[in-house]
Amino acid sequence: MARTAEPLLRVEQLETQFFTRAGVARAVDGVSFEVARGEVLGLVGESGSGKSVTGFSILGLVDPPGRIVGGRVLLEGENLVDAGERRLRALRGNRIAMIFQDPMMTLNPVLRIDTQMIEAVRAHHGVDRAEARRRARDALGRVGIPAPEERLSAYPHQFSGGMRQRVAIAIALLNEPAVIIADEPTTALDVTIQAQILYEMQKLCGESGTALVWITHDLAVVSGLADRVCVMYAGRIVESGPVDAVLDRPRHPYTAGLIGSVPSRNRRGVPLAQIPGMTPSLLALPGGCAFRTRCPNAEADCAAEPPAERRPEAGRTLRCHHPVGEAVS
Amino acid sequence: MSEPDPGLSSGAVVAEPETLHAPPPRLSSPLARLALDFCASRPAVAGLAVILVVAVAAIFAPLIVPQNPYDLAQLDIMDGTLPPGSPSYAFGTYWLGTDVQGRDMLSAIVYGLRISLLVGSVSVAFALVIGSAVGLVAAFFGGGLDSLLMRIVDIQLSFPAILVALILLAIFGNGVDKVIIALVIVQWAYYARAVRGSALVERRKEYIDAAVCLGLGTRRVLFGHLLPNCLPPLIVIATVQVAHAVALEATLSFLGVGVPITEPSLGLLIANGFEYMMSGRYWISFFPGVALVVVIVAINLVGDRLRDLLNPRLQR
Amino acid sequence: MSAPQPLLGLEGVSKRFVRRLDLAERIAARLGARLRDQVVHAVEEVDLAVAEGEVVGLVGESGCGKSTLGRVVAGILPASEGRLTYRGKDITKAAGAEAKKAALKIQMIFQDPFASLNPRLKVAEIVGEAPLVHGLVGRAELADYVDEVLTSVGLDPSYRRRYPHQFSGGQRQRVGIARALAVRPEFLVCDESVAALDVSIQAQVLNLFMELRERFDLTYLFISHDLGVVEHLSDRVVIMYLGRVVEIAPTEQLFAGANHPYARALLAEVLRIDSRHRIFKPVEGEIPSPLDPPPGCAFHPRCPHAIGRCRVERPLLKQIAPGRYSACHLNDQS
Amino acid sequence: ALSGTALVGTALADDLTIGLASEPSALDPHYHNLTPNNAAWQHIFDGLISQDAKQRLQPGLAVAWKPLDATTWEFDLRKGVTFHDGTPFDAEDVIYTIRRIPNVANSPSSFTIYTKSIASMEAKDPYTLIIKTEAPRPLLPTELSNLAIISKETCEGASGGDWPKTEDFNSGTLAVGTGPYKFAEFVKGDRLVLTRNDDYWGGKPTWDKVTFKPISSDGPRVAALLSGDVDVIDNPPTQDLPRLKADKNINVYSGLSNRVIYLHMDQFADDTPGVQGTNGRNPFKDKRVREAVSKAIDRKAIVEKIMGGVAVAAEQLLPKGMFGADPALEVEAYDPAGARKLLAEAGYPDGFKLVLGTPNDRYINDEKVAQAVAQFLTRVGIQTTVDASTKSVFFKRRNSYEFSMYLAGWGSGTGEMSSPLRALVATPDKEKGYGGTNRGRYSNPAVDAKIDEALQTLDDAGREKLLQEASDLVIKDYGILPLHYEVTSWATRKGLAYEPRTDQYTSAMSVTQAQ
Amino acid sequence: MLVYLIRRLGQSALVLVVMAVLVFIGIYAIGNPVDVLISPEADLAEQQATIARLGLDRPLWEQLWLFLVNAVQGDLGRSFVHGVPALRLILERLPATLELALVALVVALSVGVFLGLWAGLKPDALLGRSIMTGSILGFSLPNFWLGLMLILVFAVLLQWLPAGGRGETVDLLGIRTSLFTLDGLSHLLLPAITLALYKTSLVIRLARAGTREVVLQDYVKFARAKGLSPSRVIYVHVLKNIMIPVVTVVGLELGSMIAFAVVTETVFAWPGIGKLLIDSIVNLDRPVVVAYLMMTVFIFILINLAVDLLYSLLDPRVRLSEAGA
Ligand SMILES: Nc1ncnc2c1ncn2[C@@H]1O[C@H](COP(=O)(O)OP(=O)(O)OP(=O)(O)O)[C@@H](O)[C@H]1O
Ligand SMILES: Nc1ncnc2c1ncn2[C@@H]1O[C@H](COP(=O)(O)OP(=O)(O)OP(=O)(O)O)[C@@H](O)[C@H]1O
Ligand SMILES: [Mg+2]
Ligand SMILES: [Mg+2]
Ligand code: NI
Repeated sequence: MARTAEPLLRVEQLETQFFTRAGVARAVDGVSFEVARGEVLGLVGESGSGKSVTGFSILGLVDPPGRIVGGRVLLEGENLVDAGERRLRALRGNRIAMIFQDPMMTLNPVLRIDTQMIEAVRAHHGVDRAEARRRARDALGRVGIPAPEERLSAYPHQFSGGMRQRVAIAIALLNEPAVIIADEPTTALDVTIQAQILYEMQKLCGESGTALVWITHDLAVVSGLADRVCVMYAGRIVESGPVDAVLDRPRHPYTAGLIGSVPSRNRRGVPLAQIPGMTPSLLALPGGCAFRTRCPNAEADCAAEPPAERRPEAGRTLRCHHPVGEAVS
Repeated sequence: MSEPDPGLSSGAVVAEPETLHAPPPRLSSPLARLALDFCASRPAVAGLAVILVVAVAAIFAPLIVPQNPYDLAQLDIMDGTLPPGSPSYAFGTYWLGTDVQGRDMLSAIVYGLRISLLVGSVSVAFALVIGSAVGLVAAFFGGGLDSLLMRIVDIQLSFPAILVALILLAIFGNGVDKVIIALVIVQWAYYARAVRGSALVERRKEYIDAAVCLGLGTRRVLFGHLLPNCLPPLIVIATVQVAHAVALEATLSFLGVGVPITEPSLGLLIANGFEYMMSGRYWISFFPGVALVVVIVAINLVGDRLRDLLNPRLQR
Repeated sequence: MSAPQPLLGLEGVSKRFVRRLDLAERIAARLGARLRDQVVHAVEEVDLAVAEGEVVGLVGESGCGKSTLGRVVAGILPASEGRLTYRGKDITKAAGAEAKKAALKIQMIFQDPFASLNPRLKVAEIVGEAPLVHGLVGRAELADYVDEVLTSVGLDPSYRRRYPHQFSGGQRQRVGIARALAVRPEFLVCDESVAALDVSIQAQVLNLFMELRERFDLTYLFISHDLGVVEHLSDRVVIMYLGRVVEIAPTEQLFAGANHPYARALLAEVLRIDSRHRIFKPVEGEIPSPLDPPPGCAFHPRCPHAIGRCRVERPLLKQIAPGRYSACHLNDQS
Repeated sequence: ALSGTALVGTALADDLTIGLASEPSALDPHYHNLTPNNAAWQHIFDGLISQDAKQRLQPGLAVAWKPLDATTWEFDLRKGVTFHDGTPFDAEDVIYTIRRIPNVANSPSSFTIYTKSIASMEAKDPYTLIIKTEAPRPLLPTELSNLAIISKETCEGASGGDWPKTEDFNSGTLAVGTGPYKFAEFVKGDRLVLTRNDDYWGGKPTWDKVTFKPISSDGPRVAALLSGDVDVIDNPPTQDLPRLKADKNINVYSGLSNRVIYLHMDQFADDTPGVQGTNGRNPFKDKRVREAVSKAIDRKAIVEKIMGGVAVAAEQLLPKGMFGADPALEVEAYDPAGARKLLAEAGYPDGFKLVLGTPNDRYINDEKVAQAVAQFLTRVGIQTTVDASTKSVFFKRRNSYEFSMYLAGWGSGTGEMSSPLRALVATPDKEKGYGGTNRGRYSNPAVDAKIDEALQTLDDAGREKLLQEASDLVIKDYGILPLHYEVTSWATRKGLAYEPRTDQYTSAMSVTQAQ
Repeated sequence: MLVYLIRRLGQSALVLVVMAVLVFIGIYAIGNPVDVLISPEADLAEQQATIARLGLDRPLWEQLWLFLVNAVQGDLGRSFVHGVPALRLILERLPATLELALVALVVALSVGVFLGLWAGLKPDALLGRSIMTGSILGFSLPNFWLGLMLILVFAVLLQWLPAGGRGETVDLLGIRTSLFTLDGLSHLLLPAITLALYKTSLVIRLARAGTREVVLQDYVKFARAKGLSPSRVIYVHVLKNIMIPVVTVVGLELGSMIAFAVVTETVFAWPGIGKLLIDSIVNLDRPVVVAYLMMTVFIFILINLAVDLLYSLLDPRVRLSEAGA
């Protein structure tokens, strides 16, 4: 929760597009945010809003037909978008690591855990196998896997989902990265297991000061874990700010709608607030503000031009012509 | 071989992202969509065109070609082994030459295609029906019946088609009908296994549960819901199998255990002509060979495209 | 909630999945290999009564047998043991025409919006097939009937000629609901019916469920692992652990304070949007395999309060207060 | 090793590689009475008497022989001959050989047919052998020429049991003869290698080393010759002959064989299976129909087009010039009009339907010839379909009289006329061993009588006359319809010559360096 | 493992018996081998004697029973034609066929996996598409036709390679092989290519399909996210995964390669068991045909066993003890 002046990771006007047969999908469209040492940034949004692509873009892992078409990704001051593949490879898994959603799929099923861990160490550090293996064992221990020495020579399928996610986290932590991007790592897990993972992450990042970008569609997870939150809709960050501020006083109608549609104790039995319509296809976004077709506050000017980013208060950003709680013109 | 680790599949029920958007309402019926996607591949369309042309030519062979090569009265050995383009007394020209019996090669090829395609498609059709019935029953009822049927399939498949066909035909003797029977015997098990495989997958899907829950009868569930959804992989196999069957028939005829010499299929034409290959009378063997290869390639091109289109794992 | 006759009654319902040894394995077993029939105790001795008009939430972690129980209730799977009654009638083996009719009154809404619709049928066929087969409507009125059902779940009747792939997840879920509603059920088993949907869509579908309940006097067995959803919707909550019911309580009471240690742990882990910057303190361990559940109380290996008795004796589901049941030895102590 | 290719031919000129269409099934000379086997053993072993390229009898291990009376023969044996292993040859070896013949285990086709007339044998001295037969046996010398003489000293007890085993011949241990070449290596399906026997009694053999390679497919066999893999091939496919002849690097040698290809017709059953449209009559019992069939077939066209000119139209069952062939008979002229007329006379103006049986892997172009025959018959109104099957199936069906007309061939093992007559047209008679292959069940007492008489006649001239008369009777009665005599061909690379043999044997002894 | 063995053995024994009985009866139905074998000059008595000598005079069931009893003791009978034990005959020829099949397999695997991987990594590139189209062609060319064309071009027209037969062999541990002589290899080349082409196409498609599927998997992306080099990702993470289907299918195809050698051996006059089979069928040499089939089944069983073992090595998710679970 300590915030220093220089952010570890700064994303500026990132734009990633998919050039498909059906047209160009602007999966990430001018996304900017920054994460400081030891900070946890929550990136929320519904399915298809571009969260994962943002994560992949930061690591330079966007595959054709996708391409980063603009913006900068500054990791400790170095622009990753311009860095060559070789440089990126040196940074990936070393200074910046990523964890994926599906624990069943992130580990190669035919390679032993130690192989997959040792190669991650040796890709970045010229240590011998024994040393790499020792580090791997320590990492497993740190994420709370009992009997790490024995588990090292197991295959992924011999682990449960939660355990596998721990292994993935251990791999991400192996080289003590500055930033970890976690793409919905607990979505596929049970409540009790999710809590275990969140616990480990919180502890480890707190200890090492690793900055964490936590991608999720679950506002509750963000509220429990993150310091700051960015809300994405159709490839853009529509609102961002400290968790308390955004969740308690949402300014964007979409954020407000999202919060309203979460079933909770105080609204038992009452119909939930619902956002009408559905997430638009990225290939056929409405002009102007992408949310206007579902927005209760929408007016003529919403169709005219996309709202620019503004800073309604310190530490918050907002993209909306008619935010919640502002007098209707 | 065991089925995939159940632990793997159970956790992986995660929605794919793009499906949660409203897909643009395009062509409605799955068939129309398939047709449109199919046409996106030029080789496949070319293949289909070839198949259609060949099929039409084969069906209407008597109307198209100048000679009935199976009618001995129309042959004259004095016209034997004439090179392509030689004049014929009976009709215009032997465009592709003649074989040793004085058969017009063009006519012989078209009639041969007829036999090849007949053998291919009929054997596949029978094998398909038998195999899918067995596979469906095995998958749906499971248990001992399933084990029994699948053991039979295993045994059948543990023997290479060519050997089984060879032995069968050695026993049966030559004949189109016998070739078809032999091909059905060597092929049905593929379908049984394929149908069972996909039926097992489909059966676990919730729409089958829904149908059961709605009280629809077993037969309805089996044939109305389960079978249609097991068909796509089957179509692919069937298409490719036709090519396979044509090639197998040709091979068997080449080895001398296929169709009778008086009604030569493409394979037999090639076999007969091969003896003349070295002596420079290439046309007796070469043209049927080209025809055979073209047909098989065309079928495979179509099958390949269908495989791409119908394979859910590659659908993106 | 003590109606004289429950709409649905479950008495000692168990469901086991048995994989018997085949011939080769039996021979191997003879020869001394350690092989035996594998039995998954998916659902064990569940007693439950659901009153008419009630919404019962069924929660538990993955693999604890929620779906299996739901399927048994919906008649998709036969129970291995125990009795199911509907309006007092035994429907365990839906043999007679009447039992079949009763079984039809219980319908199921599924989790996967993709796999639960037959991709080869148009919406009109998906919705209209069963009512036609069962003679609920004639062929002539079918089209109108389908339109009516579609409208009632909030779908435009003009969608009737479309195929499932042309819908979004939320819309498909509505088609699934329409399919169930078309046979005029009284009881809906909803198995994770909103789990695969986005929050905003999930809210739409949840609202639809509540609306339909009012309109058609439906009774729900609502299966979910999302306690928030269950809390929002249900009157009573049933908590399962490893195939067994560990606690049944009215929603308010449960969320005010659960009795069973597992239920308590589960509730503690629920993340809420209003609980910021939490320090997580998770339950240790994972759910054991249903292939060989621990003896005694199945939760004892993970339970912080476990006593010696928990290890050997299985606690029974006992009433601890009116309408509240719990299966924990600790209740006997105080 | 390969012999030299055509390019380096002269450098290794003393090695010879021969591509065989069919390989011997064993090197045991008494195991299987089959052309490839017999051809093979001729290299390693000698017979008591040998047959030259025209199958005339020549002195072999016996320098002379003569009948002492009707049932007694005396043979003078060659002196100073040794087997390859050095053991000397004498009369005991011949007696041992003949006694072994019935004792070859598992023999699929035994040589006993050549020895069963022998009643007793006696070595008057080591080089004089007396053989007594049960009845007069003019063909005894011919029959004995089919037996390879093995060494008693070498073979006796060599295989443990009473008689030497076939395996030991195949492995080479007992493949020890007096012949021009010695066994070197035998790999079934792959090669048979022989080396020169420098001590051969008949003079130094031409080749240092002879390798036989079985290449059963026609195309590859020709290709192997063209590419220089082999120096000689047998049975080059007829369709390739024009090309091979045109190739200046290749020589082709052809010679008439003793094999006739014929059509046989069911002349026995009333309700014959392969004929339809005759109201249940068997048309072939009518000589006019048989004659019509004969006239309908253009034998010259078949020889020309199907056989590629490499055959000779046949007028009887053995080519003219061979012992017992009637020089007066002529090839039936092609006369479709006459055939139609005869058919009408016989009561079949619209012809009938006929199934023509033929093997498809037995004789040169057998199936194609049958098709051509069918074509000709169809043209005169006998609508004919060809029913071709592999030889095994064909023989089974033929032997159970499933065909009303079939195509087959007959090679005269003895090289004279009694062989085809006895087998093909004599009335079937188990006792006398007549009509073994007469599956048309033709029966003509006059013919039978002539054959009987001939087989009692030791006097060659008298016997030949009787055989010629018998042949004449059969042919004029259209009891069997000869089509053509096969011509056997060999192709060699340039620089080699091959002397064709009527018995169709492929032999290294027939290959000589061309001048 | 025990279960697995029992299952395999049981099944194999069943296949063997069923096959033996069927073929036995089948060949009995075709005809009498004596008709083919015996000299036409032989008279009836002689024929009878031969039939008795070969044991063909006994009733079928008795022959069958005798055969089965002997077979259990490892005696598959003697060839009617060659007079030697059928098994020995087959074992003599087997190395040639195995050599051919193995070389073809190696060609198919190495070329196929390489091209398939390539095409799978760049599915839309021109080369990738060409590889696929080429593989369809390879799929489609009937074995015998391809062989004929190769002979025509390379042996007859160009005269670069021999048209058939097996070249010079050397003894290696008592087995003849032509792998170590230039002449042997030159004879081996064309038949091996003929036999390999179909399987190469198969492997290309398997490898390509596998690659396309695997590269989309999260674990590949995760491997890249770890900062691994592309070659490590491709040759360790991707390759190992695609080898699973490739090995399974190709292993089983080795069996069918041995079977298809029947055609190739006929075309190229390769002295292997395939040609022996054809000859034996033609000659109704029943012991050899039955023994051949038994042998093939046996080889199949061995191959299956090897493939299963390899499979469980490659794919740790499959343990033999669980096979069939
Ligand atoms: N390979 C691709 N080709 C074309 N479009 C793509 C591709 N990958 C992603 N997209 C598009 O980019 C958009 C953003 O996808 P992304 O995976 O980032 O969503 P997300 O927010 O992570 O969703 P989820 O919560 O489901 O993971 C989607 O609309 C998707 O259709
Ligand atoms: N058809 C089946 N055969 C064998 N075992 C089964 C079958 N169906 C379910 N099971 C097992 O029964 C147990 C309970 O499964 P069930 O699907 O009811 O769990 P669940 O509570 O619905 O889990 P989830 O939350 O993951 O849906 C699991 O261990 C499962 O593996
Ligand atoms: Mg994502
Ligand atoms: Mg479930
Ligand atoms: Ni195949």
